[in-house]
Amino acid sequence: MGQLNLNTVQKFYGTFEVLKGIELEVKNGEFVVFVGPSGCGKSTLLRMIAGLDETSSGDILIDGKRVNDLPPVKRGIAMVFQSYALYPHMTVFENIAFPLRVEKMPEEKLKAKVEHAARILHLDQRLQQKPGMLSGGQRQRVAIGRAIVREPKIFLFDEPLSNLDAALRADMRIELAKLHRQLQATMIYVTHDQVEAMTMADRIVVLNAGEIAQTGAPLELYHKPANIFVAGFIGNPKMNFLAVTCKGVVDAGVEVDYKGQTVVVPVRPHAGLVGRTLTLGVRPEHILLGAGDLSLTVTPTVIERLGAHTVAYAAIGGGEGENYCAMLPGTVAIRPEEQVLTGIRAADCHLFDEAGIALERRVELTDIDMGLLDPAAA
Amino acid sequence: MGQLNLNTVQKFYGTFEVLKGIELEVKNGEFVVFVGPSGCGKSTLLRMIAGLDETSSGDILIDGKRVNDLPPVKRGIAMVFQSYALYPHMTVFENIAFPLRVEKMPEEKLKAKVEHAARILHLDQRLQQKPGMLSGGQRQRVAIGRAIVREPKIFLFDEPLSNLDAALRADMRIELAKLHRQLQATMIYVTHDQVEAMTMADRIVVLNAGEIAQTGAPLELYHKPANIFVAGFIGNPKMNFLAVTCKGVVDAGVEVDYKGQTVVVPVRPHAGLVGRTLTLGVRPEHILLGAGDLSLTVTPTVIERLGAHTVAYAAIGGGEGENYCAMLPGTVAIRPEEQVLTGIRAADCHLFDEAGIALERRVELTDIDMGLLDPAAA
Amino acid sequence: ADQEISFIACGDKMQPAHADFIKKWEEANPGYKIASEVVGWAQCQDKVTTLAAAGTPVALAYVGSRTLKEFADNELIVPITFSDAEKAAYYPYIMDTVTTSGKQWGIPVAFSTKALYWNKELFKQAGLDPEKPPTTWAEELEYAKTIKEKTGIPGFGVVAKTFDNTMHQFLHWVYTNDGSVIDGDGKITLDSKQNLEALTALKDIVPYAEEGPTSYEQNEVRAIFLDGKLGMIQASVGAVNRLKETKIDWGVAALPLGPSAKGPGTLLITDSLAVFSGTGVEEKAIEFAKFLTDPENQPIYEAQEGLTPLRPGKAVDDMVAANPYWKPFIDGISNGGPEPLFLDYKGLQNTMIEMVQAVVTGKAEPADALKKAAADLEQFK
Amino acid sequence: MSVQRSTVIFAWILLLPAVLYVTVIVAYPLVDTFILSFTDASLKKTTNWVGWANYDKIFNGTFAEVIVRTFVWTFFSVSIKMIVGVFGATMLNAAVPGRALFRVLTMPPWIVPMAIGIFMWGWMYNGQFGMISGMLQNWGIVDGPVAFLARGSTAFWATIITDVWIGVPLVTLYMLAAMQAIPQDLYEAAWTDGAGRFYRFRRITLPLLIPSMITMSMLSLIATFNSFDIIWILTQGGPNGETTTMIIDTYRTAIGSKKYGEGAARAVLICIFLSIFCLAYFRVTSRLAQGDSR
Amino acid sequence: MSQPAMINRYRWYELIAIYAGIFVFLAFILSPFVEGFLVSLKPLGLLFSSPYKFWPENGSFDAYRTMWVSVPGFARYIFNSFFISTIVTAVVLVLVVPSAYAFARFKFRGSGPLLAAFLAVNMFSGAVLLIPLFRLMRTLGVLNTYFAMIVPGVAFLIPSAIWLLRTYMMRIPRELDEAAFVDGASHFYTLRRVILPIAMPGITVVAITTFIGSYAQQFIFALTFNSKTEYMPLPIGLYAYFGRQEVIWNELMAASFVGIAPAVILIFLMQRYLVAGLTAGAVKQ
Ligand SMILES: Nc1ncnc2c1ncn2[C@@H]1O[C@H](COP(=O)(O)OP(=O)(O)OP(=O)(O)O)[C@@H](O)[C@H]1O
Ligand SMILES: Nc1ncnc2c1ncn2[C@@H]1O[C@H](COP(=O)(O)OP(=O)(O)OP(=O)(O)O)[C@@H](O)[C@H]1O
Ligand SMILES: [Mg+2]
Ligand SMILES: [Mg+2]
Repeated sequence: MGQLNLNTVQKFYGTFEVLKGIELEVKNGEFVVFVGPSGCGKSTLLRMIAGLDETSSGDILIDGKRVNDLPPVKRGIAMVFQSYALYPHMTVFENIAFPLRVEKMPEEKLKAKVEHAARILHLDQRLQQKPGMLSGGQRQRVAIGRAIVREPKIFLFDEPLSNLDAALRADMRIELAKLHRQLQATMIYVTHDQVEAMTMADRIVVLNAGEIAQTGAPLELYHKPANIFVAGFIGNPKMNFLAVTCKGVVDAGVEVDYKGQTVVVPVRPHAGLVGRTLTLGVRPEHILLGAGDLSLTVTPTVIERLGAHTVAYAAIGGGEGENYCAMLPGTVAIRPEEQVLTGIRAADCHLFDEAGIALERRVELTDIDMGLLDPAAA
Repeated sequence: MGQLNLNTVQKFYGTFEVLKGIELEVKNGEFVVFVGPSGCGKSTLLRMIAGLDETSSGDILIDGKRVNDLPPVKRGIAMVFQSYALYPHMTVFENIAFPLRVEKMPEEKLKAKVEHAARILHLDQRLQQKPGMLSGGQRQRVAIGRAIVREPKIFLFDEPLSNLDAALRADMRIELAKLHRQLQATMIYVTHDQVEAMTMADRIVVLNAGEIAQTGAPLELYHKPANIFVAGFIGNPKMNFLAVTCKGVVDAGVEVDYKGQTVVVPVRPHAGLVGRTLTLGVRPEHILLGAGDLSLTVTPTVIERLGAHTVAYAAIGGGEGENYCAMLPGTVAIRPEEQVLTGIRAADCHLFDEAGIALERRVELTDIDMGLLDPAAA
Repeated sequence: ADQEISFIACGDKMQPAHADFIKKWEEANPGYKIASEVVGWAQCQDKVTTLAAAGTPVALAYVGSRTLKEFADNELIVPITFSDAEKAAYYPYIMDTVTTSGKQWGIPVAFSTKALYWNKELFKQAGLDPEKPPTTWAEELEYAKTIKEKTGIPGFGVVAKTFDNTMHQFLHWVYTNDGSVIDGDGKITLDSKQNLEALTALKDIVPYAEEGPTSYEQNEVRAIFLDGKLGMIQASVGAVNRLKETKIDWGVAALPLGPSAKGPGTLLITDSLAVFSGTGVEEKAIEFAKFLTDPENQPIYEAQEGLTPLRPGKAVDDMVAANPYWKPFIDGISNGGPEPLFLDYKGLQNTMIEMVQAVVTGKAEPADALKKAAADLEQFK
Repeated sequence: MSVQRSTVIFAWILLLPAVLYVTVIVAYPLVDTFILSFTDASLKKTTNWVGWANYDKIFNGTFAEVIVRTFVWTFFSVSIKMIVGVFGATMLNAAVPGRALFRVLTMPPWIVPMAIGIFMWGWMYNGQFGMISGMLQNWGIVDGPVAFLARGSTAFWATIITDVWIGVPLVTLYMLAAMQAIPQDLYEAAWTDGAGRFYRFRRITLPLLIPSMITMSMLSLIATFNSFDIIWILTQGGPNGETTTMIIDTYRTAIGSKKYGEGAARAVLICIFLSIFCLAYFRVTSRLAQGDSR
Repeated sequence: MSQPAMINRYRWYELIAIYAGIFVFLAFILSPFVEGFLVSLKPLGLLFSSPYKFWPENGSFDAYRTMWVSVPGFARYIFNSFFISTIVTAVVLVLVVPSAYAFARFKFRGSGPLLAAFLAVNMFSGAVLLIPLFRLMRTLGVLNTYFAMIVPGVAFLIPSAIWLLRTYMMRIPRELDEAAFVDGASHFYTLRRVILPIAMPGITVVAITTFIGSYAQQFIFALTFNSKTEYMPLPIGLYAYFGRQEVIWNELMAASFVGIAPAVILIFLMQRYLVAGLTAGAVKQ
């Protein structure tokens, strides 16, 4: 069992409110990822759940029991630190065995457990080495091994992959996902890497300045961001934003005007939108070459060719620097400083009001397998 | 002017040969990126060019002059360190001004120069702060500023972005590319991040264990890797490799057999290939859903949904772990543990002989703007 | 410029008397200047030696007479001639303390003798006659035992710390039993019947001495006595002034005598002014030193410092008349013995201390300790 | 090549002042001492070459006993210093109110002139008037006065304790610094795994302090081996020579008895012993460094 | 509001244990000072009295007044100690900073043995070298001047200062030197403009330890190489309370407390830098 509830959890450092009344429920066996910009309070929240930092107000419940005043070990959690926090003077075996030694587990049982964990993590060959002799990925696995052997109800990870290089990170991502399937334990994972968040989470919690900006399944956040912050934060390269004016509300959605072009965005309208300035968002990967429902002629300043994609950056009216980005598949024949026509499909657009709140999209469901959007139905 | 030649440059540490006779010519104004796995000698080579490490044998020529015995400043190079190496006790202004102070430049001229550099790098507002108060990206720019003011012939960068998070890295990438255009200086850039290499380089030098594996424009490396090492190293996720048998040589290319399916790969054949075991390579992004020239039914074990793409990993015959990876566009309705049919187009395939040397591909030129392949023609 | 005569005095500051004399002498001897330096007791000797060893001796220095032989043997100091009249003016044996191989090597400047102090109050408490101090070792031992047993307070102060006066205190026993350490011909006479008796007596009295004698030197033992926690001690006249500040009812008498004694005895310790060679002002230094210690000036200094007088005379008689407690200190002189002169006096000192400590702590029997020490002494002559 | 050479030259330029200084002021007297050890130098104006005689004499005398005693004394002093220092550092490292003040209060033994500190201990050890004996009597633990410096057995330990006292502030300070260099997350990880305070100390703090402890104990060993003032002021090597260490014996020979030649030979021996120690130390640490390369 | 991290939250019995531990430790450190202080309060006549009483009867601060009279030059001695230590510290820093940098940064033949040789200096105690040193001082013509105490003092404080500072400097990233080198800065310019400012915390610690080392411990050199009262440092001043026959214990102790007060105040003011500097450059881990 590893069910977690946070009830209006607050955290103050002095008078500075780092966390502003977090409400969250994590189901048993769920893989929840906390994302958010640097300094938004991810680590603080994780450390509070772990019991390393104190909770200023609000309750933390694990399996329905209030644990605010319990030390970490009594909460049934295990934590994997960003720095791994391996004991440099102990062998891999002793590092993994540490929690069991603390419990004074009989030698034989301990050995079996450690070896079992090592096998899962492909560390069997390394048990007698010291952490200093391991590669980053191996160290990471030792840190996980130390968490596994305790068989905790909840695993906490604080940016565990941030020290690794890209290739290793991709490998570790896959291994962690498999581990989760294998152990069926609740996992809470902090990262600022979106790829990690998108690929591993059952549910993503987006934090912004100490508040939850949105909670939802990865693709829900991708396709239906609740506000402009989440829309900009999820997705790489970042979503493009254009200032548009609301012309009117029609059956199919909201009709907006961008520099004389009119387009109907299929979103659920509010009352009293007409005439107001809205923000239209579109992801770089949804920009097409050639005309679309909305067409923009831009002069790319920087073109990045990644082989599989070509990413073009351009500056369009207002704002400094490149604020328009298109990610086109394969190798495309565009050149810097040469005008090119790009198009946007109305169905790919997001619309946000002045407060940054999204108007709910009527997503073309043919595009998404709804079963995937709702993990419970899977 | 900033033209660089390396003539059979070797480096020994003790008896260990770190660099094995490197031959390279860098043209004036070129942006050359060194990539390669960790420990292959990238930093060593860069430090030898800079004059920080001694050259064991061979000549380093800058603008035709042998500089082996000159100190860095006399070589007309500037270097940006991975750790930035900012002086923590000096303000941003003083950090940037440091090389000029060394030259004893008159205060007024110095001030003008530093301010000019700061403006280019958008650091005008930060000149009086200390490095400790800056964000990673700003620090990076200060380090570049320090290099710019000297107006060197050649810039050397050693993994300058590796300490930054993904978003900042993308921004800095663009800024560096613009800077290169602006200054028209020769730049040599070490990284192990492929996206950086692909997007910024005029030419990429792939190093492997102290030797140059291939030199070429980014897309040339992507489309026509000279050997299996480069093929696997360039591109993310990594290229898939399948063991095939050569059936025969036909006009259109080489006919190979993979588990009973026959496909003709459009490559220039060698003599005496028939009957030998070759390696067929195909990039994940070229794998299609449904049948192709070569069809594989696989059971994905891990599926990563990134919103813009769906990446599926599967294990196919031989080898441990997932050795087959497909990157499919958008959100695709596939599920783990459910069989799916994937196809490969013959034109997307690469073929390598037993020694790992590529058979030259007859690339479908309609796919690639050849002008882009050859920067000189652009 | 003036010729400088460097002068190292020991103590914390220049004695007012000496400061006066220096001024007077400088006035009488224009062209000469006394450059005096005062060095603390603990380091005085070492500093003088270091300077001499390094080849920059001082002209004149205040040293313990026991070091003279060593200095003389190494030709670091010059001999000093005394006229017979000058010699005769001193108490007997005083010249002996500065004489080796027939020459005098220093000018005596300070003199001390020892006597027995006893605590009348403790004697009373122990049922002893408070006005009757012991006169023999046997009595001394018996009284000490009685005091210890009756009052629980140690009866006698034994000095046995690793410190120079441990040897001095043992020599009290030696010289009150007609013993000696070395004879005039340089023969070691330590291993004798008299000295065995002395060492045995010391050993016998230890059980009635303060706890842990090996951790107390002379002044510390005196402090215990001043605190009323000791029945008897052997000490110099300096204790008198301190006793006057306490409420203790005390008496002082000549040191008790051993079985082989031929008469009263005490240890004679002198300090001398030594003149170092190689300074170019040796003559003047001698002149100055004699001036400091001449019969006119010396008593003024002695009075200020509370020292035993070097020379008999009317002044001394007057002093004894005025302060009867002086009597045992003066009387002892006639049968006293000098600190033995050895080439390596530190070696002598260490050997003697080791011997005393071995006996006091019960590590060795007196006879064995004596034999071993006598053998060891041979190398230090 | 030339770049390389210029750095080497620069390095030597930087070193030159200190090297010259130490050479002139210390190395010269050292060499002098070494030469002296083969002569019969004394107060005499002339000295003669005596070859190995001085060394012969040392080993034929009671010196072997002194050597053993010196080792034992040094061993206990250094060990206790390290134990007390680590203990003190641990206490001062605890996040409790007042620790800044407590840290300052650790320093005085280091600041006070050594001789004065020793005199204060002399008072403490005094049987009749001292604090320890006095308190023990007041509390009725002992009957009569106890003179700690009167017997070899107690004096030996008393001098060690005083040496420990003088050395502890610096050890504590270094150990405190070393402790603070241990990353906090190691403790948090262990705590999360349920390790209690003592367990954390035993399994994490102590092992990670070992390299610092080795360095510190070597520096402390050199100082302790040469510790002179303490024994000299408290016991002068007595009683019965039971606190005589090599340096005391050397001083007694060279400065006391003015046998400069024999004294120099003893000083050279001390240096040789210490060098062997330090060599062994470098071996051990380099092996340790290889062991867990970080 | 800011509370210690949870891990440092102590239960009541842990707090008691910690404070008890600190008490025991400080009791050991400070009890001689308590004894010394009590001695300084007692009138000389009552110093030696038993049975032992912890609180002095008739205790008074008289000794703190009379000590100035008994040794009139005492203030001067304190000043001298301060003066000598300041110069010694300055000279040590001037010599040690470049050497520590050289040892920390440059690998050249002989650097290891040379470093060891510096350590070896501490293997000979000053006392043994006294006579050769005396001859040397005389040759240099510095006897009976402040230099007589400064010159040897510096020499014996150099080794540990080098060791300490070297370990500190090894923690400064090498890239900083290299960056300056690439920019054309000479080695010396780099040292002055880059390394020195960054190493300041470490230098502060070395300065403090050197100062203390010199302030309190320069006895033997002062005694042997200097005869001029006006140049004598504090320890000699303290020895002056050893009277001709008697030690004026209460004044000696009072003077000791007065004498070390300046250094204690210094430590108190600097303690933050001391621990911080040591932490950053702790003895090689
Ligand atoms: N001990 C502290 N005292 C005061 N403020 C603190 C403390 N620890 C953290 N903070 C502040 O709390 C905020 C949240 O910090 P936290 O470490 O949780 O951020 P984060 O989301 O983990 O960021 P990152 O992605 O950079 O790790 C930050 O603004 C930080 O400055
Ligand atoms: N001072 C040295 N002594 C001995 N070997 C060295 C030294 N410096 C580097 N090497 C070795 O030289 C090889 C190349 O090192 P280099 O730092 O150039 O690699 P790199 O390509 O920059 O790797 P990375 O991507 O990890 O920075 C490595 O195998 C390394 O172990
Ligand atoms: Mg964080
Ligand atoms: Mg590198």
